Amino acid sequence: MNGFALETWVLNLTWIFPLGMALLLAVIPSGSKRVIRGIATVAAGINLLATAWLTLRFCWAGPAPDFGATRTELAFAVKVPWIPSLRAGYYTGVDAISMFLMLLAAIIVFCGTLASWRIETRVKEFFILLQVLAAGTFGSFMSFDLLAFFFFNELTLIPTYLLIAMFGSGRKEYSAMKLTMILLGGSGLVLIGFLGVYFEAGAKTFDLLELAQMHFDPSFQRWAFPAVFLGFAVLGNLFPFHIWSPDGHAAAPTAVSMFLAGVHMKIGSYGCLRMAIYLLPEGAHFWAGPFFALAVAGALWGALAAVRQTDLKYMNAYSSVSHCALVFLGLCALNATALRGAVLQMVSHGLITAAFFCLIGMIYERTHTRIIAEMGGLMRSMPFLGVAMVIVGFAGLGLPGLAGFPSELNIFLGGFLGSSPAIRAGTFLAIGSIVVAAVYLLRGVNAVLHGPPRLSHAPTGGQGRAGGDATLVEKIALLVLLLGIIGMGLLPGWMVSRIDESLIPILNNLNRG
Amino acid sequence: MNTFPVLPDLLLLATGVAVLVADARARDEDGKICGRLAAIGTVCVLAALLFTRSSVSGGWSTYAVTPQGFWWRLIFTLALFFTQILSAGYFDNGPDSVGARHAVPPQSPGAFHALLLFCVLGMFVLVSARELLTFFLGLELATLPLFALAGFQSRSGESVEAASKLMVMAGMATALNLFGLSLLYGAAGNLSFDGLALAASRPSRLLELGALLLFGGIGFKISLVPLQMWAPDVYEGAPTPVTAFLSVGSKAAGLAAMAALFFGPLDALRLGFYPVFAVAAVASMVAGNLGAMRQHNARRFMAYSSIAQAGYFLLAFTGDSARGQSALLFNLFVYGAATLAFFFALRATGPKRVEEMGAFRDLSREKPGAALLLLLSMFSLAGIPPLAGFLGKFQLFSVAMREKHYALVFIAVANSVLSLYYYLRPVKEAYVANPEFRPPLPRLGFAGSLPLWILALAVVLLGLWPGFPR
Amino acid sequence: MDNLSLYGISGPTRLWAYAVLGLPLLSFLLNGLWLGRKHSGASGWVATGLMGLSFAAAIALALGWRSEVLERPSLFPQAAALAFEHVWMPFPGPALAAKFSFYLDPISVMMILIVTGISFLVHLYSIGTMREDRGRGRFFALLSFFTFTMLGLVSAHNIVQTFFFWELVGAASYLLIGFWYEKPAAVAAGKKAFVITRLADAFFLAGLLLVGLHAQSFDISNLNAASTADALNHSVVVGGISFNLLFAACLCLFAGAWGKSAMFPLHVWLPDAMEGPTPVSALIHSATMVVAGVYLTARFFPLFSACESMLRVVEATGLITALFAAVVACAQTDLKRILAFSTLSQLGTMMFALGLGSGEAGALGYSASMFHVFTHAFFKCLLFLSAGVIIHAVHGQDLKDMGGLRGRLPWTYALTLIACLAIAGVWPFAGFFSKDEILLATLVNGRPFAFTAALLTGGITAFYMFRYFFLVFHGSRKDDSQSDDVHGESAIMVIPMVVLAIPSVLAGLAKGVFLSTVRPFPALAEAEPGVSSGFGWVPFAALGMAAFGIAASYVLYVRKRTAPGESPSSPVWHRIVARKFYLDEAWMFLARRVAIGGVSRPLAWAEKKIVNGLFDLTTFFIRAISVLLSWAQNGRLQFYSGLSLVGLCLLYLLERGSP
Amino acid sequence: MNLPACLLLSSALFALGVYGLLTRRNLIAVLMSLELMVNAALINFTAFARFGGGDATAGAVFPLFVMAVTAGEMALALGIVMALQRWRSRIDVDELNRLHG
Amino acid sequence: MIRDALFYAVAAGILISATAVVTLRNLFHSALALLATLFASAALFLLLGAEMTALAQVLVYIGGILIFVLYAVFLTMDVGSKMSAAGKFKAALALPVAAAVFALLAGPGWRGASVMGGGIHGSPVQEGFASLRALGSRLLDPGANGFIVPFEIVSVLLLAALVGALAVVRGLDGGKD
Repeated sequence: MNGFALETWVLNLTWIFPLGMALLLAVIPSGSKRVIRGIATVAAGINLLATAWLTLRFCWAGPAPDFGATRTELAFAVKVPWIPSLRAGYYTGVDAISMFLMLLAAIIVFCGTLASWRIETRVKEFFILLQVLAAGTFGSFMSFDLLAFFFFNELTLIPTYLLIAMFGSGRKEYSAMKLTMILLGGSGLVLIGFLGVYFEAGAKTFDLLELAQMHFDPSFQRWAFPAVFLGFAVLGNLFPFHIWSPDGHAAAPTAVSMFLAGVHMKIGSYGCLRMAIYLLPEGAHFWAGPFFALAVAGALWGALAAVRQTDLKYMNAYSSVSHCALVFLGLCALNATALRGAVLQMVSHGLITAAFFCLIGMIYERTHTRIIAEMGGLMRSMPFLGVAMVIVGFAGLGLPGLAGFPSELNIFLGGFLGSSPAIRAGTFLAIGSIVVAAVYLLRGVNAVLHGPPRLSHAPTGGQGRAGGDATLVEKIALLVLLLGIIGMGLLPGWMVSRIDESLIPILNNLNRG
Repeated sequence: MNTFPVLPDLLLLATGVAVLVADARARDEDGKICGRLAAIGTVCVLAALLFTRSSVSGGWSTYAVTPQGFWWRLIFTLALFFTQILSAGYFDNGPDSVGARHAVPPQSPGAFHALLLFCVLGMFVLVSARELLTFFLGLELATLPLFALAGFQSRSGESVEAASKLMVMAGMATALNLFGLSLLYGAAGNLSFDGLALAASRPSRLLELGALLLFGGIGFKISLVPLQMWAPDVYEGAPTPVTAFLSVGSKAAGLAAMAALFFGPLDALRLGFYPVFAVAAVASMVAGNLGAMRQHNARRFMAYSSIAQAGYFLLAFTGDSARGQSALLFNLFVYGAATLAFFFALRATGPKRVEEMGAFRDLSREKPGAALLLLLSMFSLAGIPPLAGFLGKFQLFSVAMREKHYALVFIAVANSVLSLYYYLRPVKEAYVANPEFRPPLPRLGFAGSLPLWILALAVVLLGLWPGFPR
Repeated sequence: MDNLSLYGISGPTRLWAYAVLGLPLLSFLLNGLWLGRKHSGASGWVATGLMGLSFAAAIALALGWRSEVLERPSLFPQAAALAFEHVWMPFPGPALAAKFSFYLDPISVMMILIVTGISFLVHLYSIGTMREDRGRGRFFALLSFFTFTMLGLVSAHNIVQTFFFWELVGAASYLLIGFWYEKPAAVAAGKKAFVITRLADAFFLAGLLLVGLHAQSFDISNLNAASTADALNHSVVVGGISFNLLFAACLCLFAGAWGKSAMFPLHVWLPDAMEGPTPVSALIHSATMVVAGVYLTARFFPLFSACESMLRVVEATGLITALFAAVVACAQTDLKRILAFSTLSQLGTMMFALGLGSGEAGALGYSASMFHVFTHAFFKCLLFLSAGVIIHAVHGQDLKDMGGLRGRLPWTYALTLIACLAIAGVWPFAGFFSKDEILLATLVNGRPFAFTAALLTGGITAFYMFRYFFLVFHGSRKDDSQSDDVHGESAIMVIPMVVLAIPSVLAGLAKGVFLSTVRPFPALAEAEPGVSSGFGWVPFAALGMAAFGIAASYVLYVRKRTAPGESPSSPVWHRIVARKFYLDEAWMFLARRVAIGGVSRPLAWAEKKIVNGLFDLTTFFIRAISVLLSWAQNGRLQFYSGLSLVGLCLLYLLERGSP
Repeated sequence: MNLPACLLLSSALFALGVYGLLTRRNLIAVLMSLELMVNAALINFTAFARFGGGDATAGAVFPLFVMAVTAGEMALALGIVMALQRWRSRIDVDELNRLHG
Repeated sequence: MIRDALFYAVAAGILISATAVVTLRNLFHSALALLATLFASAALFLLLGAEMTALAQVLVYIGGILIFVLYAVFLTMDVGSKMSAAGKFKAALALPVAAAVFALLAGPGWRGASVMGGGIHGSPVQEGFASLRALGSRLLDPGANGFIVPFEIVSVLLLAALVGALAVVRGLDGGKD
């Protein structure tokens, strides 16, 4: 293992380190909550810094990846044999897509950790599980071996279930169970697809990049593609497989909602792009139409359903359905612009929805309600949270200058570039979802922040538990997210160029058939 | 004539006899000596196994120690060992469920250990058999003591009921086996596996029927549909260590028998038997998974789980024999570790016979280690990465997938998904449910918690470095 | 498609361009992040100062542009230049990129001057009105933010940039309308404004993407090139419906303008937007943002004029809005709503002028429209500012509660009169000239119906403006008891009004310059003189209508002292007009009953019961089987044995049955 | 007397055993039915040994072992029946249904 | 010919007595019927030329197993008492199952074996294949074809069975005392 660059070590440590921290937390007595919180926060912070550093190295100083027509070099790659009998390897590395998603994950884990400072019961278990969750996510995004990817992806399942069931609210057990079952169902489909790909390729390797060079039989692709794609789409929140998400989000504690909607779903859409479309391009061409239709339906369905929600978390959950549908819209349009838009949308939606869930959690801690009708006039008592919520709301409805806009612009442009009039018409319909987004987001923002203040939860003054504005910790969490949202909204250009490079192999595969 | 390779078998026999002798002599002590003797003997067997690992016996036409056999024997011996640990102290305070009602003097564990040892000896015979008679005797020796073990707490109604049911169903299975063996004999003209293999190369209906009857008879041991129905009742009624042994050791023995026949002399028949294997596998998965959903009794729950797992195991028989055998063995280790882990976690909830899932309630606060073990065990059984259960199932699925049995794999995967629904229930009790008042649980101590950690490590590490069996 | 290369402006002037944009942004950041919370007293002055600097920079920029571009013959006809251009996000495709640019051509320079100038004055004025408001830091931050985004909008040479700032302008408007966020009506109005314009913007976005894709560029000069229209001009069939893509794309683009400029029937948000602070109404909802729609239409005039039916749509929309709003204004009693409808009416006028025709004659309408944008900005802003003083003075904005304020507010009285005369189109005030040009353009383009409607609108405008004027300042005072309480006119509020009054009177002088420089088609500049000959009677007709309107108003409200507002005896048509033809109610019905009740509610139900229900049904089914299995496991040994044997028999059949 | 006849006989005996297994309510009677089934297998072995013409001695040896095993099984069964007797007054298999579900 | 007649007589005896075993309501009678069946089987073995098997049948089965059965019968109930009859429903269900099992087993046996006729693997009749001498040499032969190992194993099995039976019964008395 000698001879790897520092970056490679750091990259692989991003998933090993949280696991180590989880072990460290495990031996700390559960009574010392402050220490536990501190360690968790520092760990998440270190990981964020490490990931940010990696991103910088990747974008500006990293070895320029050589994207030839046939072979893709990953940055910071390492490949060692793992299960020789299956020819599975531990193969990690990053390209732009995974790098940005890792950065997103690091941001959200960090902010989620900060947002969870108010948890008082079973603090130790909470942060251990959160660290495991982080490890699984980082591992997923950096794995370029199908089996290792699957391992890491599933590693997130156990902590997710426990975090919701243990720390959630409302119908937490039902929701946690529903979420776990449906997600596992998706994973099952993925597994079948992976097995199919593996054996179709002669059971020689699980290496994604090698597999991607194989020309699979089109008839095989036609059944394997929907298995892999739908399997991931379940996680990626594609209508009508989204049913796990609203209940799951509503029941989950703040950090987990942030994580689920912000990062976890992205593993799904990432898988759709990286595994399904990359490996099975002809299947993708064959199935793009139906899935595109689902995406359009989801964009409108989620948005319209969000309008009627009374619970803020449900509202945001359905908004996620709508926004994730846009990711799939981009994926199914199968061209450079749309795919890039989809990747951008993954990142931007991750940031936005995490920020929104973060805010909802903070507001809930002060008002003890998430019902929209029971709130009002919070702008006066909590101006910081209020302003943040307005910004996040605007970002959610795709206001230019904030993260949502560049991605939607790319997706819609990509949709119009689509091959058939039906695709273009569908894109046109999907644009309608941004109007509905304005309706429900402004409704939410208005009802919560504006209007006369409600006496029932009038501020009790000061920054603290009961009423007041955000504490320092919460402010940091929100500011990091807002910085991401605004930064990405204003300067998407540098991300775009790197993403375009990373999409080249996928597009090559798509254009091959 | 080299007796060295059968050293473990002989040691096992010697230990069994020694335990009996000790039991007879050490009347006034409470029999701890028997348990210790048995454990020491088992460790010796383990050592001998490892020591003789590479040696292959020859000479007997009836009995042969093969490299493949090493892994089977290892599984049996480990199951035995953990069952012995699990049973330590189990009989000290009298039979468990009735213990509260009647003050019963402690029961001698000598017979218990001896029976276990003989049972494992039977399993050894089973995997070493080279002809049908020895095979049959091994199967019987691996089964007969189980009646007594299941009914060991003969004062407990459940225990005896379990023993009776086991006895009758096993009797029926024996009858089926015998009839099947007779047909095989008829078809082959002799009892040796080689002769049988020769006969199997030109299948006849006689042979097929014989094989099917044996499939049924052996299926009984692995609680395979349609002979699975005894399992829930017996698992629930039997003493907990016996239940653990039934679900690990006995099932492994059944699979060994199945493998000995269908990867052995009847290999040529396997292709034609695919529908039987597939349907039995699917039916077992469905019956086990759906049946487990409503169970509240922990051991009954495990019975259904083991039925479902039997279905997955059967996938190994739908493909290539070398891969199938290796997948089977690997998954047995994995399954065994996870199942034993469950029973150890169950024991950590108290010394008494524990009936309900509620026993796990709030375990995560009182005994985080045991709760973690339970968690790992359940997720491993459900086949969730990165735990060992995933790779186990993955290999089984691969065997079927390699032969392009897509529908079968699809159903198996779907079932595997479904299974998480009930595997989560103990976890939910341990981690999620609200605490209720309970007397504090006894401390396990280092020695008590050591097997827990070993099993936990096995469940995790087997999933990450599945370096055997090759 | 070749990318038209534009003249890049020289260094110093470019710096001015950065300053014009940067100073309001700086003001926003300063106020928003720092001053607004701790030193909100200073925030107004800082913001006003920076805005003044921005205005100065704008003047410098305009001068630079004039000397560098306008007076350079080679560049003259088009008079377009780029101050700077940075790629914001490239797209795959030859020249397809979203860019951040600063475009200088006659109309953008005009808009930059209007926006910075009026913004500066409104900032100054706001120091007075917002003196006692807690949120003044936030107010100035947002006002500066609006100015910045509006400047970004008008200076865009890339349609993505246009859209970018287009949306931001809307957001700023939303925030400023709902500035008093504890006032439910204001908040609701902000949301209404945003959602309705958003609806239009969705089409705008679709349109710009369509057009951009066919032009292979997002640069406006490329979009306006004839080749773009050619590329678009073909039929498309979607779902059995065939339509011309050029028309559809232009319609989508125009939809954006439709919403932003509050054309009928999307106008309903504008009157409600008056719930915001008066300076906001003055800046955003009269002089600048609402004009953006007209500006956008003018921007794409070359493209639109390639499609005759598109121009008809523009014309019809403008005309209907102009007339409709004028009529409705006559029956309103809310001070600011009257002004709002008057704005609508004027916007309609500007709009239809753009749709009069293509080619040379159409260019006349274009110039006239832009000229009206210019003049209207001053007097309408002045009207709003004076209304602000009035409202400030009497703590109310209902005409029914007013009267006889002439004595108390002498400055305001005089300035309002000027503005009213200007808007009524009385010579020699600014409005006369611009309206005159528009009337002329209708005739030149041979659109008598438009001419008649415009003339009628002018008359009605004069009527309701003077109704407003008379009812506020003449007659008797309604609430003497509160007289001590009444605020007077503070200098800081009057000064900006006075400054605005000057161009309200004199802006007509710029007519010559306008008609010669503000041209849509560079190539036709030489053919300009002589078109308006033969229509010398038009100004007199317009003046006559104005005089008639004023006179009617005088008779009704000064002589007869008719009470404004509804009374039981009012005729039905009065009520209908006063209720704005029930269009708000219609929209409400559409939104509440149709969109939410008819679509969203059943959908949410389906989500809950069908989509989720399917999952629950599956679980129920599985549980049912589970119960069945549990029942089969009945503890009976012989049942078990029997079942096992039957199962074995079945397995045998299966084995035999399969090949 | 030939092989098919013997097989037919053993099958019939086995089926009778099955009938008993499924219908007899007394546990001992059930065990007796099982003996019938085992005996059917023994007939098979012997018949195959006699008529099969292969390793006939092996076929004759097998029943001897089976008898031994059955003897052991019966011994165990006796123990369990006694235990059951202690617990239930009648050893009725239909009453062995406390464990179910 | 006589052998055939004898065979059919013995077969009839087996079946009739077996029917009695599974239908008689008196358990003791049932046990006696089993005795008859086993004897008839022994006769069949004799007919088939397997003297040692027949001998073992008489000695081990009848002398050993049946004694266990009778012991159990005596132990558990009054000799004269009747079992409650099998329910009609149960019988109605069991009959088709038994028939199906018969069809399952007899089908291939009938067809397969009749096709093969006598002597599947060589000459059909080998007198003395089950003589004491033949069996003894095979049983105690440690060589290639011997059954010495099973012989050892079955002894362990019997030991285990006895230990098990004792353990169960001893447990009833409350452990060892």
